[in-house]
Amino acid sequence: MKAAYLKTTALALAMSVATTGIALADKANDTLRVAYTKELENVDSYFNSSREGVVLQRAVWDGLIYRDPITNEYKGNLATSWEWIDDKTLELKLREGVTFHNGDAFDADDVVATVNFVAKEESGVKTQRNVNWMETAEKVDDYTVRIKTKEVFPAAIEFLSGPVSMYPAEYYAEVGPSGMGLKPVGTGPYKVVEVIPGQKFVLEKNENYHDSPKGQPSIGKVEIRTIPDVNTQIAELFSGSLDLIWQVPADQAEKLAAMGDQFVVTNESTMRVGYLSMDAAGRSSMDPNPFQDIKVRQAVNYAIDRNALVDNLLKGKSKVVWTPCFPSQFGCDQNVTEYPYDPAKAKELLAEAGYPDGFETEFYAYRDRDYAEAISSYLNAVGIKTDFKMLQYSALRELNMKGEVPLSFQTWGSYSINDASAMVSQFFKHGSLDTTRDDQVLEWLDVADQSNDPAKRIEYYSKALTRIADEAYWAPMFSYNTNYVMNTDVEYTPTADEVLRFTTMSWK
Amino acid sequence: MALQEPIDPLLEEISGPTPRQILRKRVQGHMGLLFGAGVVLVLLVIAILAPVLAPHDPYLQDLANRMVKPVFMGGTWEHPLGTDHLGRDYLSRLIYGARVSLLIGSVAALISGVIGTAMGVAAGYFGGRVDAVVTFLINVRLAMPVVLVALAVVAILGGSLQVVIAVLGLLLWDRFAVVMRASTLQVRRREYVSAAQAIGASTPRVILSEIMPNIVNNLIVIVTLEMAHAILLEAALSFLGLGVQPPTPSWGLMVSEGKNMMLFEPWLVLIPGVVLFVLVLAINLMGDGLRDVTAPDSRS
Amino acid sequence: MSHIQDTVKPLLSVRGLTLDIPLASGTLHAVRGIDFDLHKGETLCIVGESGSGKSLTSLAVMGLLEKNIRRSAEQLNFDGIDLIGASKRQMRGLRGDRIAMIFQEPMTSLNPAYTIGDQLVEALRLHRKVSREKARERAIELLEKVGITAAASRLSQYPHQLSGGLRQRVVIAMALMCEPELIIADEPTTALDVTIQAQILSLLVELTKEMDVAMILITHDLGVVARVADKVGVMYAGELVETGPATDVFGKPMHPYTRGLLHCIPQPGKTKRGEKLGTIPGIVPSLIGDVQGCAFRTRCPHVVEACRGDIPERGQPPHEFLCVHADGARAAEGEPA
Amino acid sequence: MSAPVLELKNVAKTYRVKQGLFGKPKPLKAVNDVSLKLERGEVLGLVGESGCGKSTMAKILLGLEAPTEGQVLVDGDAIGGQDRLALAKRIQPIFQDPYSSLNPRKTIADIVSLPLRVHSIGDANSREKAVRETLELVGLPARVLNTYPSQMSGGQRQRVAIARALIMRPEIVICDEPTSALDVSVQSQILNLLNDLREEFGLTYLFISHDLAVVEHLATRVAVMYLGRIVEEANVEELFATPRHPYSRALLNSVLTPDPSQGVPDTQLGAAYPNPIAPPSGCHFHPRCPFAQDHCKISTPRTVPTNSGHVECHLQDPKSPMYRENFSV
Amino acid sequence: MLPFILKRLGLAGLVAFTVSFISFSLLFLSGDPAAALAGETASGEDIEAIRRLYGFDRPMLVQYGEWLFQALRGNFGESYYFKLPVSSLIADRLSVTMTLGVCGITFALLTAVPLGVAAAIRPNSIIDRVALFLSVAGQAMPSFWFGLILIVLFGIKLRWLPPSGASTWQHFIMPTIVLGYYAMPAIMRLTRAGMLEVLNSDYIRTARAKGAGEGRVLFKHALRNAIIPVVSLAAVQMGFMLGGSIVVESIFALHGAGYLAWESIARNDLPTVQALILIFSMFYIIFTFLADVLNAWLDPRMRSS
Repeated sequence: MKAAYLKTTALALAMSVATTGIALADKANDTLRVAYTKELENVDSYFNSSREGVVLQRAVWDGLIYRDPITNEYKGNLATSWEWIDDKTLELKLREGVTFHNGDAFDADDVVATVNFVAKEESGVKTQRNVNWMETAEKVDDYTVRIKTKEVFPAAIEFLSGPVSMYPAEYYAEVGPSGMGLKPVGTGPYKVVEVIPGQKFVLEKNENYHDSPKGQPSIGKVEIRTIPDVNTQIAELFSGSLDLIWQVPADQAEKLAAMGDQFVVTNESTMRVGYLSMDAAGRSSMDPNPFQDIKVRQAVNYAIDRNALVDNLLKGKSKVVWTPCFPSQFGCDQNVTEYPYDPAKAKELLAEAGYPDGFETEFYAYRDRDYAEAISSYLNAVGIKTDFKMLQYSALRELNMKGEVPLSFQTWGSYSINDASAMVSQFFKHGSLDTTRDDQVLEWLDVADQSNDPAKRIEYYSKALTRIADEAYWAPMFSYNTNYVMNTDVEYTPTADEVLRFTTMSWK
Repeated sequence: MALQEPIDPLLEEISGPTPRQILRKRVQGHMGLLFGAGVVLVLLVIAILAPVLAPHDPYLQDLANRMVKPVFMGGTWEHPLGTDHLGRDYLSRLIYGARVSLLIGSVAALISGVIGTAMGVAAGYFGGRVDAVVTFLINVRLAMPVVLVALAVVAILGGSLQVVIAVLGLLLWDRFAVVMRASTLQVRRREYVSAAQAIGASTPRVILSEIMPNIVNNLIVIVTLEMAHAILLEAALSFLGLGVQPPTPSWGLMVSEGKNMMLFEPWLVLIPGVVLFVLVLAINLMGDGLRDVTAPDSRS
Repeated sequence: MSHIQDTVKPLLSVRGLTLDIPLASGTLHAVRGIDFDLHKGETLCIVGESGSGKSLTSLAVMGLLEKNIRRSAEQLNFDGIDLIGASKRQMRGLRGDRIAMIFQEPMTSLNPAYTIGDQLVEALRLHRKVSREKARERAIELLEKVGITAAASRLSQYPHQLSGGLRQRVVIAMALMCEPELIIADEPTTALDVTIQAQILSLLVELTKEMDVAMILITHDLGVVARVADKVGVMYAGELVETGPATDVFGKPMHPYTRGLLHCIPQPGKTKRGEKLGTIPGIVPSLIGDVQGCAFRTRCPHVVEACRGDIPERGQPPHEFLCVHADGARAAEGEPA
Repeated sequence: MSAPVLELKNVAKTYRVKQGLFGKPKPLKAVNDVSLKLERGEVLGLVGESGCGKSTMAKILLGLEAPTEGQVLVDGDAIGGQDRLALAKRIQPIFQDPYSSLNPRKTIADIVSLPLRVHSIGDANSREKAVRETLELVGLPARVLNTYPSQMSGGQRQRVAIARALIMRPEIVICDEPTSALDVSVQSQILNLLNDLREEFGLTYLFISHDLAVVEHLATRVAVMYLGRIVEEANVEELFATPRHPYSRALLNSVLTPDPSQGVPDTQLGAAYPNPIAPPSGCHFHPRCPFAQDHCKISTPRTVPTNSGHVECHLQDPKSPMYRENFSV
Repeated sequence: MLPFILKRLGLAGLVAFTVSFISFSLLFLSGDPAAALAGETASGEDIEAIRRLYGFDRPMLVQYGEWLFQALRGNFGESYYFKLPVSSLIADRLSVTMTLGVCGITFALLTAVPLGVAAAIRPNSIIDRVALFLSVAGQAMPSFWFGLILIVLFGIKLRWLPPSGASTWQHFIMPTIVLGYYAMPAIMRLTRAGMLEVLNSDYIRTARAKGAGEGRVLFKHALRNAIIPVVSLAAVQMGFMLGGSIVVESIFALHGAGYLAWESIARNDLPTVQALILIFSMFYIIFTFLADVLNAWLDPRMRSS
């Protein structure tokens, strides 16, 4: 590292002191330069839980199935066809002639090894939910495998087309997750040629990429640097040393868009939903606990001008949301009670609940300080005085599990899984994060989650969602969006699932 | 009874200026001190009178009028310094922010001052084992990376005004201890201390009435410097997102919040940054000035 | 106060040396027109209380005054060189070579960062083209001369490793490195114990006689003056109020101040044990602003109205004094005229 | 005969001194087995070179340092048994440097009245009266009450220090080089004042000085100190007339009287003052003594009584092989 | 000299031990690392399992003892976040921080010492006043703000320097200035004060009385003595600087140890934070130790004792 730095220093000195060393747009070198905001803990997609990791995962590896992000249609990727043999067994036919980046051929052994490894809890896959529905995989022949699920699991196809990607069996057995993190090997459209953990990744086009529904990569090289500060990212964009940045906050994106033809700014919705969670179950130490009173919860719902938040802060393709799930998710019925902005009514309800002068409560958040601040300002306006506390996610989560959080602003991204169970079932089934503990809701959600019948699922999700809204257990706020800013050399249309797809990028 | 005739010509000299007069004269001739103290005083008055002076409620948001430009950049007098990212009046937040900065600075300096002075004076006065322990503690404290430890603790306890003040107060006592120890050592060697001890004065009396008055000038200087230090550190913590929590208007937080739009609306960063700079500059000038005017032998 | 002792040209000739220090509250007339001559091999002691301007006088001769002090003189002549008009370069050439200086504090007048040897050799190598070895030899020779044993091994020692007395010997050796013609010693023994003081003084006297060096010795100690001086200058409030050969000044002190000083000190054998000592009431007047008349008049028992006016020079060279009283009021004190 | 007003019995003070910054601490016997008696009204002059232990003695007598061994008795009572307050009423100090011995932040009235306030004597009015009286006593007018030390000259400050020492009417005053920081013309005023006050109040002085002329003038008895030990003690007349210890003689020799007929004396003290941490063997003085012989290097001299005091020297000890009858050096 | 070094080393070790204990206790209070480890989707049982797996359920002293034992062998455990050994993680990042620290202190010394000397030679002159203003302003300038302003000015408006990253020497210019400027005022003041004091000392007068020229007096006699305390201060500042590089690294997107520290705090990555606190304090301790040795070497009074 030091030697490399010294070398570059010497090189730079040798080249010339006069040139300022700023490289201009790198279309000429066929290298796309992208910024990450977050340091990625491990490139091995099973051992990171961040959006950035998902982006790399989609570029470096392939899943068995592929969901078209625009049509939402499932297509074969490493598998060519699949079929439920019984409620809990899925049989897949694999694509032949696919090779990993290291030259190993892909076959059923790789699928079996991958699934059996990740499904084991001891393997320590970071996001257990992505894999723990699988029991085992078994080889039928070289290009046929069966995956058994633990329970009836209707969302299996969705998961197989998302987070579950296939690893080379021998290589992975040899190097393990940390080796995979440093020298990733997959079948994907791009292969990783350089990893400096947390700092830099360099991807190169996989010339031998199979005939995948992802399409063939066009740009030769992708260089990803971690730049934590958005300003610095924008500064680098200005100075021409970045070609694409994403997750740009709305205000900056707006300004960049206003700069005319210098940059292309695109906005896309994401599945992330922001919401207020209230201690309806009365687990916190507040006494009396106002949130146990439905009138107070309704008051909170009425107190906030969601439209103003969306119009002025989130902007773009964000929408006001009334459900504890993202509207496009399967089963996320939108026909529920809405609480339009009505501060007078909020005050009235508070008075009826016995709080004519409002009350004081702790208010937690872990991200989007400005949104939380704006929300707390609305709450203050109707008399709910907030003691605002911004915590690290893990700290807030810990408090949450202990049930010590009376009121919090949180978000949930559902891992881009287009199914209501990815959100509502996560929070209303009496888990440690359930702040409501409604038995009726639990019952309905159990039915919905464990059925393979779409109509029945819709019916029961709808029941649960209606009750949640009527009881005002949460105050769902809005959905998020993402801004992508590119320089004009780059051609790319982002998708709604907040995943950068290098394969669909090209030079103009 | 007079054994000696009063020697009058000799006493002409006693008409010389009293220490207080000398001090006044030095203060009057010290531009840095006057400027520094003046600015601090003005900001103090502003902080105290914030409810009267602020044109708007600093917490009142108006999402429809976000980041209105200040009047000198084409804004209106409705918001002379514009509004922030939630449409709150920037001038009002700046005025209330003075309260936060001065409060943090003074209370943190007070806490660390009490700790550091007690340790330093004890070490300097008693010497020996007490001194060894205090010196060791000072070394330990100096070896702890302040920003890192403060960040870690604030991250753990959650940022609130009280936590930030307490953390800074508990971390910044080193300079007090070092300087008070050195000053006490110096003063302790003076013969008037021996004289007071020989007279029979108790240890607390010797410390409070003979030593403290002679090191209090150094103490005041360190108080100002540490105040400035605490204000800057709070700003840095807030900037890194682990300081005072919103919606409390702290200047560091304002820089941090404005930072996102720095490239497009630089005034969001410049205004609180400049005010912060001026306050810290003024406190430092005041501290330097106090050191100059109270230095025992700096008769120019 | 001019006197022509003989036809030999003096080594150092000072006429009307005046030093003014501008202060916020006015100009401090620290030294007010003093005259003296010093011949080769002679020792002049300037004695006075603190603030009398004696140290400034010595620094004025060396050209080492602080920048803010204004120096003027009708004549400040060293061996035909006009020191007032001399360039900085010329002064540097003189200092350490032909005029050397010994300071009061042996503890602080040596640079703690360099060895004794380095510091001894420095002056010689600055002024003479000598090899390092030759300079070292000379240093060893001089260290032995000032009574330091194992001189060669001392060269590599640092000042802090020597006691005060030894350091002052090193300083003296340092002053002698270039065989100067004039040594200015500013209170060279004040910081030392009485026993060491005697040793250092006898060393100085011996060396100056042996090497035929002229010396100006500044002190507040009348005992030192009496034992060391050929000539004495008594300084008060920036003026030399009495000058003359040591035997004359001590044998027949003319100025009331000189007599007052001598009465103040208990002298074993002379003063009766336990009896009241003589005093000089009052303190030295402020020299800020215009000083008119005799500065001693505020403390003089023989003050008359005329003391406010111009004060005539009295006495015959070489013993002269400044007083309105022709006999310096000796008669008034019942002393033989 | 009543008990002496001040008596030291085998007093010793040992410090542990670090050699250099990080060396092992070594014992330094600053005061080594000192016995002294002081009768009421006496002035004991304590002389010696710097580092001989004079100031440590002063500190022990003032109760600022506890002796490692031995006893200090005031009017027959051991100091250790008395509390500091009671002791302070009887023993008061006057220090060397009047610029350092007065708290610059206090007015003269505060400084002089401090002993009264510490001992809770009288009320504000009576204290002020006492301060005025005492100031008058030392020749300072009452208008200095509200001035600060920085406004005064050295002599005036030393008068204030004397006033502070006397306001409680102590029996014993420890004068630690009270005039060495003063000009000659002021020194004589202070010496006269001290002498007058002693006569007026029957005070007993321990007068520490390096100036033998001053000691001879003021003292009734003289103790000569060398490396922590009193090597000779005698009446002032006897000591100055017939010094018995070679060191006393060297000290007397080095006094420079303003007599131009005499040259600079030869003290015959060869080497410099030895390092007190590693004192020479045998008689500590032997490396500098012109009379020293091999015996002095080995054998420590005994204390031998003289006409009016005692001396520690082989030359004076009849039992020593070096004894010389009727020898005064 | 050797006993001095050994004693000093022993003391340094004790300081390091105390610091590590304090920081360990602090972080122990930080609540449940198991929850942080488990991630967003873990259930309560998962977290319990992790707690037992990592031994978080044991008493603090036991955990500390084990940590210390491992740390003494160079093993700081595995980062919760990166799943990599903390030691290798930090080793990777330190070079940037060290480069930055060395550049910063060099910049500070190269500006502050000449400025301090110039100011001391002519007190109250224009140079003195400019130097004083720079130092007062320097102390008052929030470094994050200064950094942002530099980026806007030189990175974007003028485009002279790259705004972020660490790939060429140009990338280090702005961070060096921001970091170095932080240490400059103290060094300058100390140099000035030291020179003033030394220039008023007797031995300088002695040197002048020997006929030494002004240059010789200033640089041979004065600076040599005035620089001794500056060495210590520079070492202390260097120690502070490494700890204070957090802000600078986060602004300029330098992936150094400071930035790692900030991120690790945010991620509750305790082993990394703990190791970094220890390593930063070790740096301070080592630098002050080296400064003491250097001082002892520079100052004969200390050398010979």
